[in-house]
Amino acid sequence: MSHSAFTLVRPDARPTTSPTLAPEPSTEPGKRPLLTMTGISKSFPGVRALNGVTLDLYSGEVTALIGENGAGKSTLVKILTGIYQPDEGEIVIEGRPTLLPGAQAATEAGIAAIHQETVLFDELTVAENIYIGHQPRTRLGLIDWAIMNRNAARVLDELEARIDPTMRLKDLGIAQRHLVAIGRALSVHSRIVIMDEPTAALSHKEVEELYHVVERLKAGDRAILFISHKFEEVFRLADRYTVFRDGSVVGAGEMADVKSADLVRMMVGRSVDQVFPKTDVAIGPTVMQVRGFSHPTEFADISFDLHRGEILGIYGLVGAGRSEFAQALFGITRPSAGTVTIEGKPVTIRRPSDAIGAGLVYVPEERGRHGAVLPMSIAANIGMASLGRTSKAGFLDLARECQLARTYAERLELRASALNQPVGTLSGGNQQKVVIGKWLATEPRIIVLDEPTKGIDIGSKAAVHAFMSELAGAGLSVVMISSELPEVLGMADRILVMREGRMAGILARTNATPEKLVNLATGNETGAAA
Amino acid sequence: ADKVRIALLVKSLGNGFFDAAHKGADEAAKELGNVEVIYTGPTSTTASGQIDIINSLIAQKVNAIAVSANDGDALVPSLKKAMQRGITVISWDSAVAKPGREMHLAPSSDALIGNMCDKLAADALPGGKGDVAILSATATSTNQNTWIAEMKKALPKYPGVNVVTTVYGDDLADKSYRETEGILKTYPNVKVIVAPTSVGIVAAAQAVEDAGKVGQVFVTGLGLPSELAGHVDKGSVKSFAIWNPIDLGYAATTIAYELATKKAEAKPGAEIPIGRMGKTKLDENDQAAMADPFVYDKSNVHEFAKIF
Amino acid sequence: MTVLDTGPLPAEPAPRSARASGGSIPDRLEGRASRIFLRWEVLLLVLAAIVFAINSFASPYFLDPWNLSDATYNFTEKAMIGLAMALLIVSGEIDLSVASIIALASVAMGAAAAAGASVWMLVLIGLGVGLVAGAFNGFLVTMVGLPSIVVTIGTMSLFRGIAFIVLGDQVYNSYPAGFEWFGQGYVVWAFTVELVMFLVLAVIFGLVLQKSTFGRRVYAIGNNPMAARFSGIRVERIKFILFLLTGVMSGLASICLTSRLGSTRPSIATGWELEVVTMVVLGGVAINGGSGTILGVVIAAFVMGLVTFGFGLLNVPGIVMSIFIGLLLIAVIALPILFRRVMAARRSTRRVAA
Amino acid sequence: MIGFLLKRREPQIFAAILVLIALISTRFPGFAAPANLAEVFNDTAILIVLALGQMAVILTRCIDLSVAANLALSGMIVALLNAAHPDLPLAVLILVALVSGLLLGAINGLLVWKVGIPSIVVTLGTLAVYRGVIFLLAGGAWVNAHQMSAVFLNMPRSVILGLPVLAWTGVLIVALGVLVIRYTGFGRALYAVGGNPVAAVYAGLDVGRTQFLAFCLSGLLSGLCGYFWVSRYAVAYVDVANGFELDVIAACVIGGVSIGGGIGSVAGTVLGAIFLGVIKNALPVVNISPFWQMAISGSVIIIAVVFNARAEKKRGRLILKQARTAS
Ligand SMILES: Nc1ncnc2c1ncn2[C@@H]1O[C@H](COP(=O)(O)OP(=O)(O)OP(=O)(O)O)[C@@H](O)[C@H]1O
Ligand SMILES: Nc1ncnc2c1ncn2[C@@H]1O[C@H](COP(=O)(O)OP(=O)(O)OP(=O)(O)O)[C@@H](O)[C@H]1O
Ligand SMILES: [Mg+2]
Ligand SMILES: [Mg+2]
Repeated sequence: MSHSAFTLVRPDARPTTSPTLAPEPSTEPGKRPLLTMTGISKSFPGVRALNGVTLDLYSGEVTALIGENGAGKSTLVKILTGIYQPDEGEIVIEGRPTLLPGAQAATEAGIAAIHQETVLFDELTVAENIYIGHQPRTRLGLIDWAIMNRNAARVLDELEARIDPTMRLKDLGIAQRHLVAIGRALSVHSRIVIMDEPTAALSHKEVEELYHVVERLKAGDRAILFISHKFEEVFRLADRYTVFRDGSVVGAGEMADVKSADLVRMMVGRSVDQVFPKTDVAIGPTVMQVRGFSHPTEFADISFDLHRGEILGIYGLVGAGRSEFAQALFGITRPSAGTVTIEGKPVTIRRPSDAIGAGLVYVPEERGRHGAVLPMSIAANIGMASLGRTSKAGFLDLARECQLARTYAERLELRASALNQPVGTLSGGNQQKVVIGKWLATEPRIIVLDEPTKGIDIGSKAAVHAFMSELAGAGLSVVMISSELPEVLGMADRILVMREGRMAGILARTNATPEKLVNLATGNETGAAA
Repeated sequence: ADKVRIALLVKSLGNGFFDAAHKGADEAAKELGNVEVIYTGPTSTTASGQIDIINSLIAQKVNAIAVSANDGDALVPSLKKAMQRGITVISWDSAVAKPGREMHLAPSSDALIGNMCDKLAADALPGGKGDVAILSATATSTNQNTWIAEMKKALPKYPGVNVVTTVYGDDLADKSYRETEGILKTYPNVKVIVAPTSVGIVAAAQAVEDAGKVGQVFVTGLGLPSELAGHVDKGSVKSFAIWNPIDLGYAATTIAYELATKKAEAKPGAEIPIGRMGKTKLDENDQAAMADPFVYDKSNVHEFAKIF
Repeated sequence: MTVLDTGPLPAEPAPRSARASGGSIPDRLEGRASRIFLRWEVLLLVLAAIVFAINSFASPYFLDPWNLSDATYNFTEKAMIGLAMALLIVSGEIDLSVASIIALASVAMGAAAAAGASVWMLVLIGLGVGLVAGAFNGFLVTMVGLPSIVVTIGTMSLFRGIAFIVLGDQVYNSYPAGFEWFGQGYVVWAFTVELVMFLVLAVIFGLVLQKSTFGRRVYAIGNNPMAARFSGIRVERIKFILFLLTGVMSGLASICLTSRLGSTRPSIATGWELEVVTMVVLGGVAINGGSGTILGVVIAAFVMGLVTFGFGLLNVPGIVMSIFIGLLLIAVIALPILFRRVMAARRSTRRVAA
Repeated sequence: MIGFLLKRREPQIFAAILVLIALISTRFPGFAAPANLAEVFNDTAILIVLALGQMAVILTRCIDLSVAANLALSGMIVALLNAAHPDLPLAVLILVALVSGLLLGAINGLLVWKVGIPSIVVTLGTLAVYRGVIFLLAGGAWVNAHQMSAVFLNMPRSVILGLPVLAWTGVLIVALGVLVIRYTGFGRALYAVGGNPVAAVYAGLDVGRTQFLAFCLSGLLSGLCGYFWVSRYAVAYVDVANGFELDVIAACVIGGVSIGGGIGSVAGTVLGAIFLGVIKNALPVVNISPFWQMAISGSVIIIAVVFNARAEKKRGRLILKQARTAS
C-alpha cells in the first residue's frame, strides 16, 4: 500500500529496549542512535542561533529539547526539516551522512515535523492540508480525492479529532488547526517525528489525547524530538533530555537522572530570582480606568484600574484574546462598547495616534510584523512615532532625530554598530529595544507590552525586565501581557487573567500562585498545573 | 549638392497601403536624382507617436515632411514648428488641418470618394435597393470621417441606399470583425457593408464568409487588390475601389520636392508639376486631388494584386 | 539618510564591531565603495552619460540645444506623473488610470473651452478633474479596501470611457489664446515651460519624499504598513493623499499635453500608464514599495527621453525603442540583484576558507 | 443549499450572466438563441483560454502582463511560417505556436524564479520586447489572408457537432484546466504557493519553480491562442491583441481570482471571461453607442471587485464565538 498505509500502532512492534534501563545509551551494543547531529552551527544577521550543537535521537524514545525562548530550538527543527541549511555540522541518519537541501528531502529521509507556528493553507481543505505535496494518486497519476479524504479522516480519527476532512481550513479554530498540523506530520511515513511546542494551544483534553499519540508513536518505534516549555509534560513523556542555552548544548542525559530544578539551572544559567529584578515601587493614584471594554467577536466586558508605578500583568493561554484587547485599547481595532478614562478624563481612541496623544502606547507582540520597520534605520525607527518633535514645519531635522535615537539607544543599552544600521540586521532582543525606544521617545504615561520577552535572548530578557521595573519606578504605568507564568509572577504587581475573551479574575501579587493562575486561565478547577 | 531629404510620415508602419506608397516615393526619388526618402511612422495609429517622430524629423533638419495624419488637429502645433524652422510640410492621404501644412494632396476629391462608396454600395445591392451599414476605422481618423460625411451628402443621388448604422473597428482586425458580426446580427436586412478602410474591409469580408452569408451580404469599400483578391474569389466582395497608392506616394514625394526646392509655391490656384503624372492644381483650401478611385472586380483584381 | 536606498534588506554580515555600550554608537558607518556603486542613481547616471555620448556620436543633430529642448517633450508630461507615481509606488500602491485621467481632464477642458472658459478656468478644471479622479481611486483603495492594481485597471476603462461618451468621434480644438503657453512656451532660452515645471516639481517632490515627515511616513508605509499603523501613522489617509496627488499631476500633465496638441480627442495619451510605470521602476523605485528616490526617477526620465530621441534621430521605429526600453528595464533591475548575489557567494566562500 | 449559493462566487456570476442575457434579449430578442450563444462562446474561447493561464499565474501571487504580446508574437511566427511554406502540415504549425508560447512564458518564469525580479516588472519589460520582436521578424509588414493556406485558415472555423473547432478547443482547455487544477500536484501547489508561501516551503513545495511552471502554462496557452487568433481573424500584424492582457486580467478578477494569490477557481474564471464576452458581443447589437463600451466594461470590473472583496473580507478570529461553541 502507498500513502494510505497509515498506522500509528503496529501490533507486532514492541519497544526494542526499555529506555530507563540503559545508563550509557550510546555505548550500549545494539542501541545506536537513529539520527545524530554533530557540530551544527547556524547564524542569522546579528544572532548566532546555534553554536556547535550535537544531538542524538533514538528509535522508540522521546528526547525532550528544552531551553529558553530564543535558545535555538526552532532553528534546529528547521535545519532538520530542510528549511534552513546549517553553516557547519553534519547530520547522520542510520549511519549515513545525509544532506537535507529542502523540505522534500527531509520528508524523504523520514523526518516529519509539527512546527511551532502552525503553517497551513487557509483556502485548502483539511485533507489537502494533511496531504499537500504527497497526495495519494490514482493509477493515472491524478490526485485521488476519495482516498485522500478517507485517509485524512482516518488520521484525524487516530487523533480523536472530530474534523470533517472536506472542510476548508479557514473555517477551523486554532486548536483544530493544530490537530491538522499534527495529522500532517503523521500522514507521511516517518521514522523521526519532531514536535515543536505541540501543546501550547491545546486544551487539557486535547493535550491528553496528544500524549496518547506520542505514546503510540513511541511504541511504533519512531524517534521523537519533543520541544516544550512545560516541565510536567517533559517529565511525563520524555526518556532523554537536551538543554540549549544561547544556541549551545549545556546539558544532556536521561530524564531519570534529573530533577526539575536541575533543568531550570541548566536552562537559565543562574538562579531564577535574578531573572526578575522587580523592585518595589510605591503604587500611586489611578491613572487609567477601563470599564466594560468589549468587542463584537473577540473579547467582552474587560474592566480594571491601572495605577501609577504599577505593573499589571495580563495572563492567559495563547489565543485568549489578550492581544486583541490591547490592540483595541490602542485604537487598532474598534471596540463595540466600553469606556477608557485617563487621568480622570474620558478619552475616545479611534486610531493609534489618538492613543499616543493620550499617553498610551503599545509594544506589539509580533515585532517583525507590527513593531519595527526592518529595512529602515535605527534612528528612523526610534523617531517614527515622534516625527512631530523631530521636524520643523514638516521637514525632518535629522540631527534632532539622531539625538533622540541616541538618547534612547543609550538608555536601553542597545548593541548596534551605527544608528543608520537597518533594524533588520539587529538581534531579536535589540530589535525589541528599538521598538520600546520608539515608544519611550513619545514620553508616554502608560505602556502596554505584549509578550515583551517572547523570542529574545536571555541577557536581553533580563534587561527588558530590569527596564520595566525602572519605568514603573519612574512613574509610568505598565501593562504586561505574558504567557510565561514565572515572568508574570515575578514581575507583576497585580495579575489579570483572561480566558476565551473574558476576564477570569484579577489577583494581587501576594495571593497569586501558579495553580490559581492556571486554573483561572483554563477554567479547569481541578486542572493539573506546574 | 546636398541631398534633399523628404520624410514620408505615414499613419502606421506595416500597412500594405503605405508600403505601396513607399514604393512610389522611392520611384520619385530615383527620377528626381538627389532625393533621400525617409519612410517612417509609429507602430500604431496614434497622434502622439507621430508627434514624437515629427520632433525628431525637425531635429534632423529634413527638407520636407509629407504626412498622412492620424489626427489632423493634434499634429498642427508640431508641424507649425517644423514650418517655422524652414521645413516644407504637406499632408497627403489623410489631411492635417489647414494651419499645419502648406498643402494637402487628397488621393481623390473627398466628394468623389464619398460618391464612389455610395455607388459601390448601390451596385452591390440587389436591384439597387436595401440597407447598408458603414464600418469605419477609428472615430478620430480625419479621412474616414470626411468620406463618411461626403457619402451621406451624396446619398440623395442613390435613393435605394438606406444607411442604417456606422460602427468603428478602430483599424483593428478583431474589433472590425466583431463589429461586423454585430451588424449581421442586429440588422438582418443589411445587404451591403461599406468599409472605407483597408483593414476594415478585409475583416468584414472574413466575418461575412465565416457567418456563411456569402451571396446574401456583400462587402465593399476601399481596399487593396492584394489583400482582397482572395475575398473577391470567394464572393464576399463583388467590387471595391482604391486609388493607386504607388501614384499617391510618387505624387506626394514629387510635390514635397518641388515645394522644398522652391521650384513651386503652395497657394490657391497654383499648379504644381508631378513628374510622369502631369500637373495638379490647388483649390482655395490649398488642396489638390488626384484621380478618381479605380474600381476593381473579378476581371482585374488579380492583375493588380501583383502590384499593390 | 542613506539607509533608504535600494531593495530589501541588504544581506550584510552581522556588525562585527557591535559595542556593548550605546554611548559610542556612531551616527553612521562609512558606506563601502561597492555600495555606492550599487546605488541606483549612480548606475542610471552612468547609463545616461553613455546614452548621451553614443547619441552625440551617432547623429550630428543631437548636440543642438533647441533639438535637445524639443526632445524633452518626449518625456516631460509622463515624468510629471512619474513623480507622483513614484511616491504612490513607494507606499506600496499603483495607479494605472493616469493616462485615462489625462483624457478625462482634457475632454473636460475642451468642453469648458468650447463654452468660453478662460485659461485659468481651464487650468482649474484640468487640475480639478484630476483631483476628483484621484479621489475616486483613493476612495476605492483606502476606504473600500480594494487592491489598487485592480481598481485602477477598472477606472482606466471607466475614465477614458467617460471621455469617449462625452466626445465620441468629435474633436475639441478651439482653446483660448494663451493656453498654448503651457505646452509650447519657453521660460528662458531653450527651456520649455514643461521642462521648467517638471524640474521645479521634481525638486519639490524630492524634498517631500526624502526630507519631510510625510515622505518618511510614506517609506514606512511602503516597507511595513502594519508597523506604520502600529506607530500611529494614518496609513489610509496618506495613501488617499497620494492618490489625490497622482490625480492632480495627471491633470497637470493633461493641461500640458492638451496645450501642446492644441486639440482633444478621447484617445489622447493612450498607453501612457505603462510608460509612466516603466519610468518609475527604471528609476529604482521598488515595485513592491518601500524604496526609491525622486532623483532616480528624474534620471530615468532623461534616459528614456534621450534614448527615444536618439533613436528617433536615426529614424529607428518606435517599437524598436520599446524593445530597448524593455530590455533596459529588466537589465537594470536584474544587475544589482545578480551583483549582490555574486558578492554574497564570494563572501560565504571566503568564510568557509577562513 | 441557499447559503451555499449565496456564499460561493460562481453561482453569483452565473446568475449575473443570466440576468445580463435576459436584459439584452429585451432589446435584441435573437441574443438568447442557442446559435447566437454558441457564437458568443466561440468568440470568447480565446479569452477563456488565456484567462485560465493567467489564473494559474495570479494564484501564485504573480501577474503576466505579456500574454497578449506572447500571443501576437507566436501568432506572427506561425503566420510567417505558413506564408513562407504553405505546405507545412498544420500540426507542425500548431506545435510551433505552442513551443514558441512556452518558450516566451518560460523566459518570464525564469526571470521571476532565478533572478527574483517582481513579475509585474518582468512582464512589463517582456511585453515591450515581444511586441518589438514581431516588428523585427516581419519587418513591420502584415500577413494577410491571401498569404495563408486554406487549412491554416479553416481549422478553427470547421464545424463539428454544431460548434466550431475554436469553441471545442475552449471546451477542451477548460476540461483540462479542471483536471490540472484539481487533480494534479501542480494544480494544488498553485494554491498553496500563493495562499501561504512560507507554509509551502515547509510542505516541501518549491515556490519559485511553481511560479515558473505557471508562467510556462500561461505562455503555452498564449501560443495556442496565437495560432487561433491569427487564423480566425485571418491577419497577423504587430498590434494584434494590443491591450488584450487587461481584458484577460479583468476576466480573472471578475471571476473571483484574488490578485493577492491563492484564491480562484476554473469555473469562476471561465464565467468571468464569459461575462466579459457577453458584454463585448452584446454592445454592438443592442444599439448602445460604441462610445459607451469602455465605460461599461470599466464599471463592470469595479463592481465585480467590490463584490469579491466583500466575500473575501476576513472575519476575524471570533474568540468569543469559539468560546461559546466550545463550552
Ligand atoms: N530567520 C531568522 N532571521 C534572523 N534571526 C532568526 C531567524 N530565525 C531565528 N532567529 C533568531 O535565532 C535565535 C533562535 O531562535 P529560535 O526560534 O530557534 O528559538 P527557540 O528556541 O525556538 O525559541 P522559542 O522558545 O521562543 O520558540 C533567536 O535569537 C531568533 O531571534
Ligand atoms: N482562531 C485563530 N485562527 C487563526 N490563527 C489564530 C487563531 N487564534 C490564534 N491564532 C494565531 O495564533 C498565534 C498566537 O495567538 P495569540 O497569542 O496572538 O492570540 P491572542 O488572541 O493574541 O491571545 P493572547 O495574546 O492572549 O495569546 C498568533 O499567530 C495568532 O495569529
Ligand atoms: Mg521556537
Ligand atoms: Mg497575543
